[in-house]
Amino acid sequence: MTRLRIPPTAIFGIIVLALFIGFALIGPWIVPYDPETTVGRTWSGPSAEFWLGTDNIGRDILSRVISGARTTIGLALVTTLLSFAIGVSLGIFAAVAGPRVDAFLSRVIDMFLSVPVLIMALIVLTALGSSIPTLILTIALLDSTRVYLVARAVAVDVATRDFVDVARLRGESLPWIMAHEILPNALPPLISEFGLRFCFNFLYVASLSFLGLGVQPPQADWGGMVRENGQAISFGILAPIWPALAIAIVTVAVNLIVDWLLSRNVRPSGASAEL
Amino acid sequence: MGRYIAIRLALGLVTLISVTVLVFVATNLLPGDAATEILGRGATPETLARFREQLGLDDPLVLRYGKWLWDLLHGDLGQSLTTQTPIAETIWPRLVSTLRLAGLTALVSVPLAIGLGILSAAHEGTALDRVLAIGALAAISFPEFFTAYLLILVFSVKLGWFPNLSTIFPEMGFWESLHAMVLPIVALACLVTAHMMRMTRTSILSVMSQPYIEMAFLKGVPRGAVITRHALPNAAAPIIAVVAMNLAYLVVGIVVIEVVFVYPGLGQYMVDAVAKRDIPVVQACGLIFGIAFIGLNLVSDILAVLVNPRLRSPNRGR
Amino acid sequence: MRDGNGWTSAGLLSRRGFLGTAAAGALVTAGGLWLPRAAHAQEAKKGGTLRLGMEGGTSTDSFNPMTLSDEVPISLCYAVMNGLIEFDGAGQPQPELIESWEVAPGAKVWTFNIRQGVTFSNGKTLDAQDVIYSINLHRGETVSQLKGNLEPITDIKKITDTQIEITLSQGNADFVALLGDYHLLVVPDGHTDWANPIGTGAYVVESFEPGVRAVFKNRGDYWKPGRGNFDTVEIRYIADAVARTSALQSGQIDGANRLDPRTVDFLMQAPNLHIVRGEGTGLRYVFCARVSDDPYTNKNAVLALKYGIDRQKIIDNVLNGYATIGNDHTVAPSNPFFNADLPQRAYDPDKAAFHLKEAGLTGSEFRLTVSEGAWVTSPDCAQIFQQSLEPAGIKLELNKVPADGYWSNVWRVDPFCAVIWGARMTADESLTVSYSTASPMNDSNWKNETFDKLLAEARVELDQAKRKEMYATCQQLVSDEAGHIVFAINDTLDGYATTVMGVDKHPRFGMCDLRVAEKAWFA
Amino acid sequence: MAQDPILEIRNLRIEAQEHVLVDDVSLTLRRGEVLGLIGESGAGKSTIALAAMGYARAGCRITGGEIRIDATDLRRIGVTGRQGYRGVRIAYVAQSAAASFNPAMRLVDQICESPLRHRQMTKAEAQARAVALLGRLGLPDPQALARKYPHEVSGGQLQRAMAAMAVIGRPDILVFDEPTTALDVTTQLEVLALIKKIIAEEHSAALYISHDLAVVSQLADRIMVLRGGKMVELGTCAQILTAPRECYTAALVAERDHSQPMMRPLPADPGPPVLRVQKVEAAYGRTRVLQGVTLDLHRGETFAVVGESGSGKSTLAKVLTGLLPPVAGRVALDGRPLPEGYRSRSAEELRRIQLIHQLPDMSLNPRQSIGKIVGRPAALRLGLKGAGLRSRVEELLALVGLPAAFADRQPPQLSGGQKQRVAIARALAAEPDILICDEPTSALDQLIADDILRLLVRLQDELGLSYLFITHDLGIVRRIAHRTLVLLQGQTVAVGPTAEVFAEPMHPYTRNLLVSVPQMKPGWLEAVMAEKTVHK
Repeated sequence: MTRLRIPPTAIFGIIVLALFIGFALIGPWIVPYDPETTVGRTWSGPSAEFWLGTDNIGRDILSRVISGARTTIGLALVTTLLSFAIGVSLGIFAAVAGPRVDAFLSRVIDMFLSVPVLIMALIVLTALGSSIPTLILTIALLDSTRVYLVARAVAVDVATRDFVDVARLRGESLPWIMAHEILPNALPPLISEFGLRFCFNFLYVASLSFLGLGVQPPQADWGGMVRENGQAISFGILAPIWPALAIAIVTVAVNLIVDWLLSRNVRPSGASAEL
Repeated sequence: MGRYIAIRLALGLVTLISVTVLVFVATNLLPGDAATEILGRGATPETLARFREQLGLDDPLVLRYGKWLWDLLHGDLGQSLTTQTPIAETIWPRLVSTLRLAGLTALVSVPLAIGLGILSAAHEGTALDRVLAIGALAAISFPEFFTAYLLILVFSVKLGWFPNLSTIFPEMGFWESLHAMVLPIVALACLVTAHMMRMTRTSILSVMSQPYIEMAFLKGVPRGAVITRHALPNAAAPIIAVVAMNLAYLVVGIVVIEVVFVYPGLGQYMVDAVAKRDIPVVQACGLIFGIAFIGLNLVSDILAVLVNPRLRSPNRGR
Repeated sequence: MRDGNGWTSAGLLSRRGFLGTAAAGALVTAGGLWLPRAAHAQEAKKGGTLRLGMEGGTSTDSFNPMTLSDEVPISLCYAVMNGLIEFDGAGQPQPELIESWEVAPGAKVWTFNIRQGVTFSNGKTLDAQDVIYSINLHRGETVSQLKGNLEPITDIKKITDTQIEITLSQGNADFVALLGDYHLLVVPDGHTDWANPIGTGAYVVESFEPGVRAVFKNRGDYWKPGRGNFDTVEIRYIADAVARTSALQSGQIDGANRLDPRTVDFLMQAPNLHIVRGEGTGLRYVFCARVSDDPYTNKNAVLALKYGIDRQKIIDNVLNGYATIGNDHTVAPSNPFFNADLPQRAYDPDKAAFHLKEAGLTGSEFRLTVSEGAWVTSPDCAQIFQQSLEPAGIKLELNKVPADGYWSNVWRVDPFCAVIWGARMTADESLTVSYSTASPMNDSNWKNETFDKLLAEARVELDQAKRKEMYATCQQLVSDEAGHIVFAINDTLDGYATTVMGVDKHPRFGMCDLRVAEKAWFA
Repeated sequence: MAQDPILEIRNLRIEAQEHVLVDDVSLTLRRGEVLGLIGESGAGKSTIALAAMGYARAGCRITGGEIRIDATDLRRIGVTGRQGYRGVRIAYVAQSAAASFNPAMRLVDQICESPLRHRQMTKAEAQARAVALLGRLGLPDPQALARKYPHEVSGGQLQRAMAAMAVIGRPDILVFDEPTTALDVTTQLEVLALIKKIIAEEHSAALYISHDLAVVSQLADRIMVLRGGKMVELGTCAQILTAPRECYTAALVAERDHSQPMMRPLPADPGPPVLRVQKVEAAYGRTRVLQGVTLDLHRGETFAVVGESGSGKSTLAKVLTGLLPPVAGRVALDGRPLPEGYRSRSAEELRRIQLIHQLPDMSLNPRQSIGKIVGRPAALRLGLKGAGLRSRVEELLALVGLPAAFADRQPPQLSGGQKQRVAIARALAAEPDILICDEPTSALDQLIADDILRLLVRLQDELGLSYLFITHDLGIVRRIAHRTLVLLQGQTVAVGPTAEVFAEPMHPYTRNLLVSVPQMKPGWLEAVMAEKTVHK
């Protein structure tokens, strides 16, 4: 392990993420107001009293952004992990289980991909009812199809390497090959994909609230907050900006860190020659 | 090649059918039906029963699907349950507008994305690269409707440069229509550009360490030419795939943008149909979306083969 | 955006049902309803293109009067068709295609004279047969949402080409108001092609794309003097509130409905706009507890909730003050039969706690189902409800569900959920539809013989005072015992460019009773 | 005609992030002169060659010294300045032509790219010259060939096309970076001859990089021996070969001389064959790659399968391991027929036949620890765990001459030779009877390769293993193989005891193979070429 020089961008990312994770952990104890009760006028602007102003029913936005960190980040994290668990295992399976399985799975995934998200969401949610677990499951399922595409592409490439043949000849089981031979080598691109997907899933919550779904009130989640207050922006009210910014900052932070982690053990590509 | 296309087309057809089945079953699984949704709260059991009978909703599922498929094979999309008008008529203008918006957005965002991707690949690890990356992330991390609202606030309400109602009417001239569509195009471009740009960058970088790139440098080829002439063609396949995926998204997934900019496309049409359980309409939309998605994938795969001589030639390297 | 579906099918809208004259059996002649009124004395100018942006319609709309559901399709129909009766600004039924009427004592047999010299857009002249056909569309073998309300009609007789006689199973002094229902649109005898409507209205359809827009051309020499002033009327579907207001601000449309109360103040500051506000004429916002299910079978439980809701705070924070406080029944304050003596139920945590204790439910949790499908801000209202219950030690769990299919999945299914009720033009209808044992829409399952009996008597009672008394008692009963927590009646909020004249609030609907196309004109 | 050097490098120093790649190397090159750079991988040969063009690979920096072409120092004239020199004054011929041609461009376009870019000639001229060159380089139907894409052309032809690409701009200096290493011996011979011809005809100077002293000795006037980025010795070709000053050079010279075989002789009666292959035929899709191959492998025996690329020798390995079920023929293990596909083989059968790949980089999972790689078969087959497993791993590592500490390292931290040892250890972990070695040394430097061979022979003695040894290097065959089978396009041209196979009368193909093995005597190349032309 050589001494690691952390680039400024990554440092920024780490600080931001630490901050918000801090919020997620100790949020309830540091919020200036109860994030779930009305404490002021509707949509009053930033003031000494309410640093970020109040929301659509007069709750303190700062408090809601802070306390929303737990729900939002937690939700996105669990969802993404789940969707990767599904998508990656299927994708790798398709890559190693032979052309027939591959073709079949890929067609099935195609099918699900070509059904509009709205319909799929409605199906799953009417099938399972709408609650946090179902929300997570729905988003995870919808997302896993896209993860599958990436995972498969990478895995197919890895599966052609000799050491996979060696493992086969050793008589290893398919799951073992998937877990020990393919997965570790498919990891880097998957991690960078994870960075993106993780952040997309913040937004999924918001876009599903288009169906009137999402985190149950009065709980705060950033996507939902942007939606509840969204219309205010058309009159220059800043209320929806703050949760939106929170999402943006975390997105950038996470990906900066991911990029750094990946760039560490990768030698510079030819692009940087001759510079 | 021809054989390959034929096989893919056949597979696509199978997928398409299964999509319609899925959509059909799914929408029928949803509680309530056209009768309850149209008659609403005032409905009495007997009016419901009568209405269902009128709409033919009391036939068994299989029969209804079969009939739908049969009509489809005879080029008939059927009638809307709610308006009792032939779907083909109503859906056509919607389809046109959706394709128009998607097409124009693609026209803007694809070259932009690839250009920026090349740019940041060429300046890997520099400040420019970072700025582009962060900008892209920021762009996609705003909820689409919110990006749209911001655009409306600035360019429509405050500056008054562009209308926020983007509906295109026959009486509008070309430039007027274009002018009306600027905001939704920008909003959508924000959504899709980032993804394509990132992919362009990564796949270019992935080939940049190839010996033939070094060879090009050693032949005295300038940097820009090395990337565009030598790297890009070999990095094309994944880029094409991602572009196709985003185009599909532009056709299928832009309900929110349609609503906010009052751009009556297929998305909104389908949402309404689902809400009213107007299953033939939902089916029609599902079908179109399916075709769009599968078609685009097919095209991208074929393109990927065409840009790669190694795949183009019949005997694949082993 | 989605509350359309909610109240829509709430069949009967009729406010001031009682007609002194009708009771006296005298003849009512055409009032000068549509002559420009003092309110806007200046002469209506002709010409111009009116562009409206409206919420409350979908791409599945049609001109079929039997399935009319929401504000946009109703507006569309009123542009090309006329009703039998029109309500004036005070909610009085006034002649439209029915020019005058007589009623026999007992209010069972009604004779109506059809207006003469009115022609349909297809050239045909209006006669009794058309009217009978148009009414019968909603009777017998029909899918009409109005069917239930026309059940009392036992017979419609054509007397002459311009006169019909309608017989009711039991008397109804408000029958004329019933004929004012927006479903009752007149089309030529035998017309069934709802894609191509034919009516006696001021305009004809030039183009109609459901969910996008409808364009109407003026037919010329409209039979209502001073009405139907625009050359062209363009009604565009704009579901998104932001899109609507932005378009209005930037002058892309001349009028918009259903403005968001929370942002309407900003619009009021805009010099180029004027906002028309109809106080307490909009929707009744209700949290409906079904008294046939536990724990709501216990009167005290319901009372606890009724006392535990901070109505004013909801009105202030969610509705930004643009609403009238509700008193747990659906009769509008402006209704002459409104029980003003019934004390307004105020927010009182102690009383709430007390009733909860009485009910022996202390510490138990209630579960309220809300959705943007009920009305967009219902989750917000519910959250403040939840907050205001805390001091009373009442726990309320909120269950937010998809808007999709709300009225078939949740309403009448979930024991405690958000519901909206549309304006009713008569006290009788308000109470009958929502609370009578017989009503299929009695969603709180509240059944009370005294109430039913009073209601039936009141319907045929011709003595003003007595009648008022009866309705007062009814409201008392409902307010105390029924499962409706009617905490607010919202204001209709419409915005117009200042150039649009002749627009005024209306007790039934916004947008000039959805007739802005025929009522307004450009300065 | 000795005049000032056209290329002069002074005190060159090149660094990567952590370490120094090239340290204080100086050299000069005169017109018409060929300077050979020789050394093992990591000696810095290629780095110097690239530096001669003012180019440093990503992650490397030229931190010191001068690189003068004529008077100008390439380090001082900036990127665009250098671009002006490349392809015009100095050109490059890379090791793997297959990888160094852009798969998405036609050959002619790539060959002409440099002169067009530097406006040396018009498109027409350039293309004409390109075709002419291809012809001069002895490529059949140059017109058609020029229009082809790289993947449609054989490796040898590509290497010639690359030479054409280098000389098309009439450069003064040519840099050859192991131009023949990736080629079969016979092809290598021809390409070498051509290179020599070109250098003479174009009257240009050349830097010739190779790890193979024999090859270099055929071309170079002077030879520079490098090790670890430093110059070991610089001298004339003859002096280096005959009177090396440094012992490292001496080792390099000595290692090339394989008179004495390494392997033990077989017992007179080897008993029944462990592995019996009868009339095996294999195909990819429609194309036949193996036709009726028959051989017996006895216990303790090394059976070499020799052939050039495309002869189907690797396919044979695939068939025997069950990765590619044969279309015809039988394979028997101890007389019992062996199921065709590996899926249908028993654990026992799988255990007894192990495969060692050509490229350890590909055959070792870069993300697993050496301990896991080596231990896994033992754990799987013999159910070893914990300390037992650990000690077994260390045992195996010791067996292949690796320290126990390696168990915790990862493949990327190992050198090529060490990786191959790990691969062998992994194969041994299954306690097999038969090792199928698919060119296990061809990717390694000579000295390392020899160590591996010695290791294999030693293991054979200790464990009585049988080897099926697949290679193209006849040198190796003669040193370790008891019996040999020569493959040509999937068909057996000769089989028998190694000595017999390589003794007259020989099959012409076998002879061709044999004579093509470079030898470390000056003038050998000309001699062979002359003889060949006689035979034709």
